[in-house]
Amino acid sequence: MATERQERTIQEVKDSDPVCDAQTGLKFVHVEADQAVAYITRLRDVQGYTHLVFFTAIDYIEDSIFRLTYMVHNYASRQDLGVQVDIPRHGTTMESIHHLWPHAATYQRELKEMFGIDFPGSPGLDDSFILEGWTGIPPMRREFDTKLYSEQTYFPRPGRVTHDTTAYMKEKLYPSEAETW
Amino acid sequence: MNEIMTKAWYTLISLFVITNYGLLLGGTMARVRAKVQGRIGQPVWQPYIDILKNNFKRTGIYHGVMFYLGPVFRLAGGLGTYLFIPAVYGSLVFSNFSFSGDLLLVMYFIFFGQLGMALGAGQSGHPYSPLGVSRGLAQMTAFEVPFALSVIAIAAQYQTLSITEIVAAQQGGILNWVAFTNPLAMVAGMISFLGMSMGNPFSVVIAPQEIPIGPPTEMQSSFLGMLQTNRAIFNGAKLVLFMNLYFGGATNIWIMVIKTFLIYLYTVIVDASFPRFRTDQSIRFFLGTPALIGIAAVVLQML
Amino acid sequence: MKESNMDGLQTTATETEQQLEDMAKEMRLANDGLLEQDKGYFCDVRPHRVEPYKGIMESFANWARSQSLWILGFGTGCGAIELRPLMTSRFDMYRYGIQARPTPRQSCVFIIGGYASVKTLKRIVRSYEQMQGPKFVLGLGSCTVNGGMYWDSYNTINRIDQYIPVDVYIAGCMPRPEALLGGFIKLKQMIREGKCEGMNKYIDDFDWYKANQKQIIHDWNMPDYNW
Amino acid sequence: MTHIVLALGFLLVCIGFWGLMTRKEVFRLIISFSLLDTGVHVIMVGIGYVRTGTAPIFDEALAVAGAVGKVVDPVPSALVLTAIVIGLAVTALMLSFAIRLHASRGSLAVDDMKELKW
Amino acid sequence: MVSPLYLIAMLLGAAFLHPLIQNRSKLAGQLVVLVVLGATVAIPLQWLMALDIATMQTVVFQTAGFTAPLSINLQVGVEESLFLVIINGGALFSALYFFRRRTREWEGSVQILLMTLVLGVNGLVLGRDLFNLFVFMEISSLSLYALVATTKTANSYEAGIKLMVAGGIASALFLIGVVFLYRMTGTLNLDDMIANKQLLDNKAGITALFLITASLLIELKPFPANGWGADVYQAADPGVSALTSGTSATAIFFVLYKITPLFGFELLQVVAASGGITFIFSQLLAYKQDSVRRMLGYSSIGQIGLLILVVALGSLYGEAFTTTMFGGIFLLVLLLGGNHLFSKAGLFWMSGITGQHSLGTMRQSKTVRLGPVGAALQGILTSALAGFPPFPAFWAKWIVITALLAFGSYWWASIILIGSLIEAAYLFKWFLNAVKSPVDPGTVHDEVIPEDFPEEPVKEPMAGASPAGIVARIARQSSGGWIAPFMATAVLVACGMLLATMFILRGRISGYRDMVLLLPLAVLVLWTVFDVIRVPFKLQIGLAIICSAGYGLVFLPGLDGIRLVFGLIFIAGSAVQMVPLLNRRGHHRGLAGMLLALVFSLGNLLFASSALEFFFSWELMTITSFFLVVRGRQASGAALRYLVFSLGGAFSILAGLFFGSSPLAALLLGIGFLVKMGTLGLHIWLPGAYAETDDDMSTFFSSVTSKAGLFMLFLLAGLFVQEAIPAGFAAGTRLESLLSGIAFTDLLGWLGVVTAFAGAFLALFKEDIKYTLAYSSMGQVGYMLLSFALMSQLGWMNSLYLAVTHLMFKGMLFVAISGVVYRTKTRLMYQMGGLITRMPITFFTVLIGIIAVSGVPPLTGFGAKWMLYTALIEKGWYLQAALAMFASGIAFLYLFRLIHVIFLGQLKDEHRTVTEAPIWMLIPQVVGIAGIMLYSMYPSLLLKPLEAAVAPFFETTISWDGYTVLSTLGYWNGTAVMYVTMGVFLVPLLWLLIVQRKNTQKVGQFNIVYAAERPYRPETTHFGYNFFAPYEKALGFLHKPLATRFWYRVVSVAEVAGSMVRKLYTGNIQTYALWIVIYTSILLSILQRGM
Repeated sequence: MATERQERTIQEVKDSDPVCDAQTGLKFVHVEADQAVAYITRLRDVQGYTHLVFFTAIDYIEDSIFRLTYMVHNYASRQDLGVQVDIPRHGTTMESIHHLWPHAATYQRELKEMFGIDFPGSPGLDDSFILEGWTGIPPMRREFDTKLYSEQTYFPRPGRVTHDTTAYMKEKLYPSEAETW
Repeated sequence: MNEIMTKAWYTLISLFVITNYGLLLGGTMARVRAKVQGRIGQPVWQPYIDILKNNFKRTGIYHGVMFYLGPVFRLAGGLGTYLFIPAVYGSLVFSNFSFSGDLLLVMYFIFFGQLGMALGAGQSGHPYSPLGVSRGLAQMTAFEVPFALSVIAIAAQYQTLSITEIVAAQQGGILNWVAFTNPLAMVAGMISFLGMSMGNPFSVVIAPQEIPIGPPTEMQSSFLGMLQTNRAIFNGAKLVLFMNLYFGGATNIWIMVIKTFLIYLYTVIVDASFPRFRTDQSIRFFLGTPALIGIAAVVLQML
Repeated sequence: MKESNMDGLQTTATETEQQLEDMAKEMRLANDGLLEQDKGYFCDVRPHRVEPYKGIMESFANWARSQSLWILGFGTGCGAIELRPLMTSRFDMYRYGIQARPTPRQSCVFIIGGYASVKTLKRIVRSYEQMQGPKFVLGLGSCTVNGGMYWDSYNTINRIDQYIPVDVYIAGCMPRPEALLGGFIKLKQMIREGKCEGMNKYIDDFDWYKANQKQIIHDWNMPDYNW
Repeated sequence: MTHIVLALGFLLVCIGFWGLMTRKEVFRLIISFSLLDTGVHVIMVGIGYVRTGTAPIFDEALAVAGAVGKVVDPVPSALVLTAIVIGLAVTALMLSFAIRLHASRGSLAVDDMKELKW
Repeated sequence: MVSPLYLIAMLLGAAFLHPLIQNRSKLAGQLVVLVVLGATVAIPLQWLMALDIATMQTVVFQTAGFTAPLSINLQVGVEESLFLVIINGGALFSALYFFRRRTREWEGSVQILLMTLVLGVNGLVLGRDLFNLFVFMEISSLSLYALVATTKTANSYEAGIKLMVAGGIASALFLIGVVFLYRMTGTLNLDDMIANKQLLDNKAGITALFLITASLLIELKPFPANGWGADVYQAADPGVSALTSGTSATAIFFVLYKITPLFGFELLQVVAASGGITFIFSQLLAYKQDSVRRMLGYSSIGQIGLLILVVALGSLYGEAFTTTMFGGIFLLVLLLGGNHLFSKAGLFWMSGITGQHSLGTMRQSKTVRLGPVGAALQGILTSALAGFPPFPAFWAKWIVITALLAFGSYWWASIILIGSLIEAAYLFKWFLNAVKSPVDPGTVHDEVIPEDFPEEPVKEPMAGASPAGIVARIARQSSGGWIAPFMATAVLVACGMLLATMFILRGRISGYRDMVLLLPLAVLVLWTVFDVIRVPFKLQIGLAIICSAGYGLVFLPGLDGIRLVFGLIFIAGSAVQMVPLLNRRGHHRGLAGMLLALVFSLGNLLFASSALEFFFSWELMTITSFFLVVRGRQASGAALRYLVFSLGGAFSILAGLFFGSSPLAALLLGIGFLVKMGTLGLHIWLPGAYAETDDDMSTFFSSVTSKAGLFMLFLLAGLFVQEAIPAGFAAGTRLESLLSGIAFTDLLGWLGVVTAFAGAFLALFKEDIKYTLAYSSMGQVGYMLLSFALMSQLGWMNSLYLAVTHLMFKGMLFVAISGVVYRTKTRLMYQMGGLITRMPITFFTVLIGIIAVSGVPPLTGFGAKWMLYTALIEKGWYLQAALAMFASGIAFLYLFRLIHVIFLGQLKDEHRTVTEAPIWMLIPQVVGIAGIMLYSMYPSLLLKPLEAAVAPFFETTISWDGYTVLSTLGYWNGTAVMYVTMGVFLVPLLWLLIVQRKNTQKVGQFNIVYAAERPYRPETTHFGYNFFAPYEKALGFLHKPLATRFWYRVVSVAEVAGSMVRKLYTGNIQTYALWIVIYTSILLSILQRGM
């Protein structure tokens, strides 16, 4: 049950036009974290956005936030709507929406493993998703140095060289045609 | 004593012939199937190599006594089934042990190998093995119905259950074959033969994708080699049986080869042309039209 | 006199028993990755080296092995898509005696089809160990050689030969089926020459391989050797 | 006379039955029952009555021989006496039961006596 | 002879003096009552000694110095004496019941009332004066009214008033009737009236007589005018109910019996009809009852109705009844009445002792569980009431049915049989409810998967076996009123034994062979003594094994042919099957005796030389086996089904025995035997009974008892070859040509093969292992029936061959499985798995067993298949042959499932420590394996004797060539097959051993290829549940429990009838009175129309 304040916010959000992404044509709404679930519930039950397309997170380490995006879809109006929620990077906890869409639990499990975002109450949250027995910092957080980790862990075969693609093509593969470019 | 030694030699010869024939037949049919699909296909002797390789495996595992004995049971079932069928009519060498029992014995001895294999597969503890066994047995009981009806019709027709006598009654021309004197019985029997050879559309038993080849999932090395040997022998035995029952038997080994080859070809053609039934569908299928045809054959004999 | 003789015999007997016990202990695997109550479910015997036959017998056996290569139908990565064309009439692998089998028990060739994640590696190791020897491994694609284009991922194995012995590598991203067939022909040749003793190598360096595997597979949860 | 007595008796019996069937209280049932009983007694007396007969006392006026036709049969009277006694006993017992019933259940209505059924 | 006046005077005096004595000492007062009542039993006994029983002598006692018409006379004859003995005996036991109960009901007034009641009752029996009878009737009624109220509850007063109103109306009718009779006959003396019967042969006379009869009938509570009676039974103290039902009603019934000579034809018919209707409707009503006492009340009413029916019919068809035994109709009345009196009184007392009021539905039981003694008593009393041998009602029932059928009175016979069946059903339902274990759901969980049963608490060890301990125990148990039902039981048992001896021997004792039929009874007595003196259970079973072996050695050599084959099955088979029981710990009261009695009654079927002897043994077998089934932990529902079906079958047999060799006889007898065999449609008792019995006894039912029906079919085979449709049926129509020529054997053949199919098919989907085996047994019996129905040499040989081999392999399987269940503590197959490593011998047994059952060569089962199909094809039964083959294929499925799901696959954690079955369970298995191996190796060892056994019946169609048996169609050489099989088995085995001699590693149970994963739990890795799901999907529609549904419909018809009828009893006193009036009027109008 949404509180009065939440109701008001939802009303405001509803009245205001969602931001339309010029490139993709997708519409996005920005919601405060504590009102997000109530708003999504309303979207699902009242506005007809009955399908959770995906649920993901982006690490904005510069702003010290994770931006969660709930992508919902309305079959009747064939309308996608992205609900964006910013949560702080530290002590990250978000309200679970597995009660709205059971499959959301899987997304939340993935977010827990990859970003360390906690969703209290979500079923099977701590089961390993891809990384079995991972103990370090979650690998999708941008402070995790994946190259360093790989080099330390996976016996890199010596002799690997990384080339600049354009230069390499010019020099090695098509030297005769290089001038024509 | 001398008689027994002679019989032993004859038996060995007979088994040698049927084993090699079965293996070559398998290789040939794989080749035929490849040609149908526009491929070159494996060499004709590929079955020999596969058996050799499996027996040359350096390691093996087993899950228990019944797992160990399962392939033995299976091979014994194949050998026994063959040995109770007279392979070539009038031949001393290929009469085998057909004096110890009639058609009923052969029909029930088929179960011997099935049971042993099922037990071996069961002890592996792999869930897919009994799943395959369940499918296989369920399908087997179903295709036994038209086959049984067909056999009863033949027994009623000739008033005998002895295979030798059934073959004897079919001598003297192609029109004396059961296939022509009792076509309904033949149709019912040949449909159930499709189920017995477990090709498409009745191949769900070994379904390689869902339940890795069913009962022998855990079988490897020499165990698997033994099963492959059995497949050749048992295949031969079944072909010989159906040849004897419906197509006038064989008076010499070449006729046997030709007839069994054609019968086998028929199953391969069906195999290559159909998709697969689910188990319950094949049960319903066998208890439907083929069973009705069999009943018609039997009822014709009763009139 | 008699008594002392008896004593001597007894000591020998106990000593022999002691030795046997020690040997048996040595032959057992620790299986530390398993929960205590699960240990009874798994065989803990240490695999041992099996010597090839001598002389022409081994040559004959190797010829048979090379003519009957059964692939384990386990596509570990994107490269597995290149296995399918092999069965078609265009490439027709059957003519080389190559078939696909759905169970590791009956297979002798393991194709590591493309890049392997840590999670997949665990399954690769398990399947490899469940195959009966002699068994051969084909590394398909660059990712099995050096990690390929994902080499710096947190999750990609760079060199598969650190974890299981590989007989033949087929480089490329992706290699075409023709390359795959070439690899097979190379493998056959090596088998006939008796060079494919990967299984014995694995057993000889068992502890090294295990250490490598355990270094990255944190959630071990299986016996040390999957019989 | 006999017929009148008999008719009266049957009337009483009928009243008794009617009471038994229609009254809704245990006491009235008992009264009806008494009526019924009395009716039966009257019938018995009526049957045994001989119009011109005399009392069955053997004395000079009544010789033993041939007495049968002249005396009123004494047996029905004897029966009635016994029956009245027994009827009295039954009525008394009924009344005592009724009292006890009222004491324990607080009601004498017939419709309340339905604890036991089916 | 003691004058009967003393009897009355004594009772009267004691009743008057009692308060005085009671004031002095309570104990003395009670003792006086006991002494006086004892004397009332002793005096008639003295009369009996003085009287000449054979001529039914009577002595008339005059009173007041006058002769009969003028004064009251009392008649003492054999009839009166015997009735007084039982009636007063019942009263004495009642006194004992009150005495030992020490409840507040047992006050001085009650004692006095008891004596006055007995006084009235004695007068009723002895008096010959109609008015005198009225007085005595009123005395006893008044005492009874007062006794009913002794509970001092509102309900009892209510019941008392109802009773009094009804009694008042009845006495009014009686009085009017008496007066009219007197008016017409001029006498009140019964003897004079009977002498001047012609005076009453007019409308008025009959009406007057009718009034008296109606009054008596109303006192005896006829349907529907009997609502108050049931209320009384429900409200009164059980002791009083026992008196009402036993003492009082029996005496009033005796009055009715006394005046029957006055009745004309019409009146007798009316009385008979009333009795019959009362009987059948009371049983229906009782069936629907929830209150135990009301149920018993209805049962009493019904039994009295039966008595009335029997008396009326006896007078109607006098000559048919008198031919049977001495005493004619009286004997019947005595047997029925006495049996009812003691058993019903006993049951009332039991209900009082246990304090059980509500039956509850079987599902939600709220019962007081009876101890062993109580269970035994209630079991015996219930059996006696239901008319099982050797109790008096059994013999009475036999005589009645015999006479009725001889007279052609089929309707009455069927009413009596159906009523008895319903009665047995509800009585045993109560019994089961009282004895069942707390974990018993009370239903047959055939279609649902049962919960795992919890461990039952271990019973505490009982006191030692010292004589003092025994005395102390008996004393302890006899307190609280146990003594009364115990005495009643003792009387019934003694009478039963006596009657059995009398009827079975019939005066001839020409050697020990005649005694053989009585052996089961002797065994029951002897082993009961063993139980009392605490002979250890193992010793008891050991003795039983020795005894059955001895029985076999002594009696079987006298037999030949088919009887010998079945004798060996029954006796030798049983002796071996008893061995697993030696494994039991603790004491199991009555088990060994019942088992041995069952074995002997089975054996006695072989020796029965007359219909009665046969039926005696058959019923004995039914009841003993029922008591064995009851012992199962959750068996109550199954036991009830078993009992009802067995009893129904037995009644069908009883009826069929009297139709000579007509098709009807074949039909009725056939149904009876088929019930025992459990063929399709009549099988619904079978799975539950086989499965829910204790695990180590299921084998007994499946492998031994089920053959009894088959044996009887063989014995009476001549009946079944006749045409099933009598000539002239549907004559002239097209139907006739279709139906003519269908013999019973054709029907039996189809029934057999369909049963075989259904048994196999139903076994396929059962998760409960014992249900699987039970259905499997059903299927196997179907094969036997099919082979029998072939009526050819090969067919019969096969039937016998199957019977023998089925004994071996099914016995083995059941014993092996009982070992598994014993160790794993579960019956659900999918909860087992992988037990081969823990129980290798059992596994081997099961392996041999399933190979043998499924008919896979080279073991014995194939012989049966070979003979079956050969015989079928010879006979031309092609379609049956095909269906049989399908059935055998399906049998292979469930057998594989059996061995796989239990022994192969994944071993469960909780079974990791399971050990091999106990040695006693292994012995029969080893014996079975040895037998199967022997007969597999040399089938001729079995086939040749069977050939000889069948030889007298058919021309031979098979011949022998060495070890090869040749039929007209084919041949089979079991020995050669065995050798070839061994050869082809050994060669690959040797090859494998050589190739795989090293480097082959035995691995653990989770070392499987699991799609590159690993299994985590054995439970989720073991494929066992719903094993043949595709079959269910394809043919599941055949799997519906149609037969069960049909029988439930039949039962629900009875239930609906019962619940509709019981709406009559509104509880309103005026309705009751109205019913009395209506009842009387209807009877009167029927009577008038009849005249």
